[in-house]
Amino acid sequence: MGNGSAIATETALETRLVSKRFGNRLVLRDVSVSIRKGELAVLFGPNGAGKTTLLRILATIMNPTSGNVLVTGMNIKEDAEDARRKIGVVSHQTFLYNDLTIRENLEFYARMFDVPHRRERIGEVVEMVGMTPRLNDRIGTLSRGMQQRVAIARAILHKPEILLLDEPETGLDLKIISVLWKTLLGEGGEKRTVVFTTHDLERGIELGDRFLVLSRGAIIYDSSKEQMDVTHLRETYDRCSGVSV
Amino acid sequence: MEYFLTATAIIWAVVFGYVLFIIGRQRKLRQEIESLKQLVAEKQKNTR
Amino acid sequence: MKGKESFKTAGLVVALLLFMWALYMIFIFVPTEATMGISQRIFYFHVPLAWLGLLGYTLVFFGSIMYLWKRRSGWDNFSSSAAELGFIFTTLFLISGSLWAKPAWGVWWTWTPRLTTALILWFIYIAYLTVRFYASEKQQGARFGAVVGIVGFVDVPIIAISTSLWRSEHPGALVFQGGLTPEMTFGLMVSIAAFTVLFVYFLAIRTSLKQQEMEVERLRELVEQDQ
Amino acid sequence: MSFLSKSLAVARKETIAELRTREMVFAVLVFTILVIVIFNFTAGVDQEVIRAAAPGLLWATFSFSGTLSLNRTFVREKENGCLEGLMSCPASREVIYVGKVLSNLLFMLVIEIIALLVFTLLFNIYVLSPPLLVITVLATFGFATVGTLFSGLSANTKAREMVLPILFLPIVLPVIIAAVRGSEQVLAGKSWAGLSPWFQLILAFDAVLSVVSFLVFPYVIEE
Repeated sequence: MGNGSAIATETALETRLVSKRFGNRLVLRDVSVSIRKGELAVLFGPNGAGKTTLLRILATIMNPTSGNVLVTGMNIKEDAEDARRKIGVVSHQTFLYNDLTIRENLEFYARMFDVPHRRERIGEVVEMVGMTPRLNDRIGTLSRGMQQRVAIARAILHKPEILLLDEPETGLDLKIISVLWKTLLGEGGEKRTVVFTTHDLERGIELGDRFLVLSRGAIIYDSSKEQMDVTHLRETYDRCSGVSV
Repeated sequence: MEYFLTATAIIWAVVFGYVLFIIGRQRKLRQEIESLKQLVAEKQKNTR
Repeated sequence: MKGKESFKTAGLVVALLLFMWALYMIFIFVPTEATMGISQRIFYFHVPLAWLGLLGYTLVFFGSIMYLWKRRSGWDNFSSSAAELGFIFTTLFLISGSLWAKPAWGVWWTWTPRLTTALILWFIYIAYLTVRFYASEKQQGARFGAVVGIVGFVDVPIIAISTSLWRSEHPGALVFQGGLTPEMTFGLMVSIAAFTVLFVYFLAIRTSLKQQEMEVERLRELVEQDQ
Repeated sequence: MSFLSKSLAVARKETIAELRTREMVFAVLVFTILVIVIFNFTAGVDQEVIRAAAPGLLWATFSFSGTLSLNRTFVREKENGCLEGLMSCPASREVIYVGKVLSNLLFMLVIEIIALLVFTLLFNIYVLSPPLLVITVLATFGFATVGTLFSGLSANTKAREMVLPILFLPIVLPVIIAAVRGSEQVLAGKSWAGLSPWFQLILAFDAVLSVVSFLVFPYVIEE
């Protein structure tokens, strides 16, 4: 896990020997990674490798069977609520209520996240994803792409330091994808820490500056951009995705 | 009188049936564990 | 492992001996009750069965709390075994109650507070077993079962109060009209002891069977892996 | 204070969504009124018979319409993975529980009050008296606390709609018994004092079961 930077940078997200068991199936095996502040970590892995499970554990939606997760140094077992304040989640599901309008959905989440100056903030994020004209439309009446834009707005509503993205690009057109990254990465000059999962190797290499490969619940590759050997990464990835298909 | 005997018989039958069920299950499980343990041992030999 | 085996055998022997003794007491030793005759002897099954139904759910409750606290599957095996046994014995209690009601009151079922409470307890046992059955995976079933185990248990006394309030006109102590003779009390005690030992023995065996089932699954997982 | 305000936010969101679609309250209300109308044909027009059977019918209807509406409460959370979104919020699981209890209580009460009105109109029995309303509110609170817990549980099982009544009805039986008996007393013109054992029973149930349900709810939605 050692990497080149001489200055000890702050750790944003850390897992220590995290395992998750569903019945007799071990979905994650002793996963230990630490992600530095401002890093954009890409989590590769074939379907069923445990990517979503790991992300759900990081988002404190799911409890690990054993091991610890630290969010900016806070153990999520003790400070779950404070940890959640620092995290924003975008998954392939939007987490939005079909029967509520964009404004109502965002208002609800703003209340849940104790967002100050709700109205202004909602106006801001909706503007960022370009959904202002539809503010009073019900989610159910929007197209999938538009819903995903609102989901992005929802995730950054409380200005999280860390973003967890679970296959955020699947099913989206290029325009929305550019909105996604523009919105997610920076706001007010601050660079966010991002963990995102994908099974698209090329796209991941293009975007990330830290690469992890998860196979059968274990991390089998971990490297920063500077030290990365593209062929080695490709081989590792092909090997694990070839086996499990 | 016959009610008393019926009650006794039913209770006996159920208890007895449960014992049989347990014995049967126990036997089956023991065999299964044995055979599985052998399989695991074989596999470990092969992988080495 | 060997000590465990001999312990189990000893348990079986004790349970059987006690059971024989109880049967002797019930069939021969105890005096026949004057007004109800032989059928009153169902009483010596009836009361222990009721006790086992309650004991079963108490153990389910205890095991459920321990499971949610410690998350050891052993506790779940314990409480689900207790529920299974409690369900069986509560069923027997309802049957014996019915077989007693017929000669005593001329009907197969009466809504006495005790029978009614037992009937609802029986339904709660069913709820417990249903939830486990329909859970989408095993650990979830264990968790859901534990929740029902806890909620159901705290509800039982309230159910008992409500049924007795509901039927307050009913002669609750009908069984004991003439009071119990010392022989009767002694016979009842032996019977309760016998049934309890049997229950504990069954519970131990059933729990260990469930542990072995998990062992089988674990081994199977090992075998199927990487193939 | 944040606990309560977030619970209210959950209840608020439920209420807005329900007001917009009206799917649950509407369907359950139609069901309830239909049951009352069918009862009319079975009981005939004999005022005595109706008076004797009314409390039982009323609470049987409320129990079934209660399960019907409770079955819906977690359906909305399942679409678009909302429950996960809710769980990623900085609020304890209990907040979700309290919010849901409040909204369920509100929906059930709305249905019941309308049903009581219909009942009064159709059968010429004055069921909208203050003691009966108190009984209704207290008993419905009991329904909502236990029902919210079990609807969260059954929503995660393989046979959702089937599991809830099997769980819910035996547990709330003391409340049903007390509510029926209490309503009988009210219709017979008894004073408040005569009702006190039934009030006590419902209150005991509400107190014990709400605390226990509150405590175990997190185990129902965690993974």
